[in-house]
Amino acid sequence: MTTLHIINAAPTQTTQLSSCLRVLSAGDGIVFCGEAVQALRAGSLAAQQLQGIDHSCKVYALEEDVLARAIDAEALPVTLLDYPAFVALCVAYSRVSSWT
Amino acid sequence: MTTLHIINAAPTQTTQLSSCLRVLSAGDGIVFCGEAVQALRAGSLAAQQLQGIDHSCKVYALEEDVLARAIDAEALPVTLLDYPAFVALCVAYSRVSSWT
Amino acid sequence: MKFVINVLSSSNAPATRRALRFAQAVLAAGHEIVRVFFYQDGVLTASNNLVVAQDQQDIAKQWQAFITENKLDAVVCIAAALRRGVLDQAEAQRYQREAVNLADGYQLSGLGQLHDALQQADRCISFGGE
Amino acid sequence: MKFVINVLSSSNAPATRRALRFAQAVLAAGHEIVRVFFYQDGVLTASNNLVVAQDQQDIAKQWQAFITENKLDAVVCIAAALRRGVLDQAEAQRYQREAVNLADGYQLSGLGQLHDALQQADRCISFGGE
Amino acid sequence: MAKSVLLISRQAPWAGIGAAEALDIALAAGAFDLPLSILFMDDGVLQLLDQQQPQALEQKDLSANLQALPMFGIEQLYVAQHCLTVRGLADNPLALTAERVDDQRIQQLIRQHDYVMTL
Amino acid sequence: MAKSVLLISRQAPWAGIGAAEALDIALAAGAFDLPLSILFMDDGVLQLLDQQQPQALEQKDLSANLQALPMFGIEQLYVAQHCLTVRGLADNPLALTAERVDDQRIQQLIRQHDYVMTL
Repeated sequence: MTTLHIINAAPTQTTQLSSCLRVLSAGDGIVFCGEAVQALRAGSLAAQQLQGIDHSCKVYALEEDVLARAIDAEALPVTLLDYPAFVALCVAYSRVSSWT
Repeated sequence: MTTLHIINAAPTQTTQLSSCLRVLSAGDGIVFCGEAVQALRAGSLAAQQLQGIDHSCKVYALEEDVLARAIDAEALPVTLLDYPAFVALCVAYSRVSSWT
Repeated sequence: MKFVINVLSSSNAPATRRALRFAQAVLAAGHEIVRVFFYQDGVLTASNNLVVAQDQQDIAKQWQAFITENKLDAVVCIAAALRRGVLDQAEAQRYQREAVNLADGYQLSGLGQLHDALQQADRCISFGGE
Repeated sequence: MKFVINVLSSSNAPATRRALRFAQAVLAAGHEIVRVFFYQDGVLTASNNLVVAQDQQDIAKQWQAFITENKLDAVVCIAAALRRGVLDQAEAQRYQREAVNLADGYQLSGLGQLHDALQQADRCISFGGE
Repeated sequence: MAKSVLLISRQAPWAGIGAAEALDIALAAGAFDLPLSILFMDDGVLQLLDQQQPQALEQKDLSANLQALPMFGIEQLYVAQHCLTVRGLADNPLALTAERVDDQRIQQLIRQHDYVMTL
Repeated sequence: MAKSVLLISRQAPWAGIGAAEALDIALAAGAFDLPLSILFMDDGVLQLLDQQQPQALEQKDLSANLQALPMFGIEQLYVAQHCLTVRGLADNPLALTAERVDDQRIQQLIRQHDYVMTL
């Protein structure tokens, strides 16, 4: 009964990411898309928040958003998604929570 | 040649307030309106940011926004404004910077 | 699997393009879309008056084409649409406005349609913000 | 003193009501409003299709009345309006849309009108966000 | 059995119509007798503050809609205690009876519902 | 003498049309030969990053508009170094020639212009 969390706000609007991280259960996943992918930029303040994440939780990012913003996602253990993979993930988890 | 800064975003969207505070010159003023007045709530994390403000800078708040949100503004040295006073302030300072 | 797609942003927000690409991938994978529900600023996506510069993607037009081609059930929340100025023939008449600007393929209806869709579906994905 | 008022949010945002109450106080204090400029989502305030619930303030209607009664120069940025679906007669015709939804009292024009107003004025106050 | 929704309301009450539109989703669920719980989180916790005066902003009072929730059968109301605390409201009385919940309880709530909708 | 504008651009480049609409204000000033400076601040500093690929999002490349600024006579371009630093971009090359400025210089810039417009 795991949940896939989707976040899309810039990490500078901090409550979306930090609230999501607080209520993450073991086995949940997070998809970063839109401006939220800025949190994956190595050396950013936001990237530090992500270090403490439970190891049972997987982190994903929408590839197009990472490419558009010239982010080197290799610095973090992040799986890049295209839309078919994004849809498959939504099926794989029991529910989806969009932190719009 | 002082500037009147207007901020209206919730302090949880932190960059508006913190950026404004970084670039405040001596003698400038800040008007809190809309959700930004939440920063005036005693005991909030945002209210602590305001403690360090230069003493030559005056802090104002739109009275209607303070009333609507049940904030006890007495905890801080804040001058409450109605709209005529708000207009007069815009005249008194040399320019107005709205951090929309 | 059965999906509900919830669009909460205007056509100018990247989230609304993301919602469309996601919805296209849902159908391409053989899943079903029970309903697309437009709420909050999402109702602006259903305006027929949007004019997009030639060198830019017309996401509202693409949404409309996607809905029409796949005969999707596309419901625009009527209360949210009224306050944002998106009216069909009946509402324009009721409130005495001349401009009917709800695009073809969309229906104005209530929030009950969202809940009804949720009861039929397995997953609901919302796209809002930027 | 001469003011320019810049409205950047839709009529549903508190900022747009704040802009109106501020503008009213500007005139009440004997100052002049050179121009009210509607940009970004502010152009949605100039839609004639907005329908507000009876128990709520109709800020768009109040803006229109304020502009008309005081014969203010109210300019809506044409590029911002096109992408948000607010069209006057000429633009609706140019882009073959049936719905003319720019309210009376507003004119569509370019960003040059903002700069022109700034050159004439002493203060510019923007109201955007929430 | 009807599928259940956890509605997470994150918008401040007087920052536009977002909070009211989130509540409308709850009221609609109640009208159709569908199971829906509300969790007030982030700036959404401000909706529950006592002594607010929206008439100062010429706004419709959201608290009427909030008070209507139980009449519509929406009785599972939760508020994130952490979000109250960081806003200096840890011990403030609430205008509405809502269970104060910690992060672990929120994790449980999410798992107990079929859908999560955040507005 | 014409009145001058300091345009503070705070929006990220691919987070909607905000950044493009801010730039349009600058381009219009240039077209009318009016003095305007731009300060990129907060998420706005991301507009200046090199190697971005907006075509991945099927978006129009904002950098064309940025490159057009000098041609329109808009040559006073500044970027807040602090905002680059907190985003992990302190030493990154910029796609456009802009002067990196600290808080004190920003205070000066604000005082040197007749108007400040923030978008």
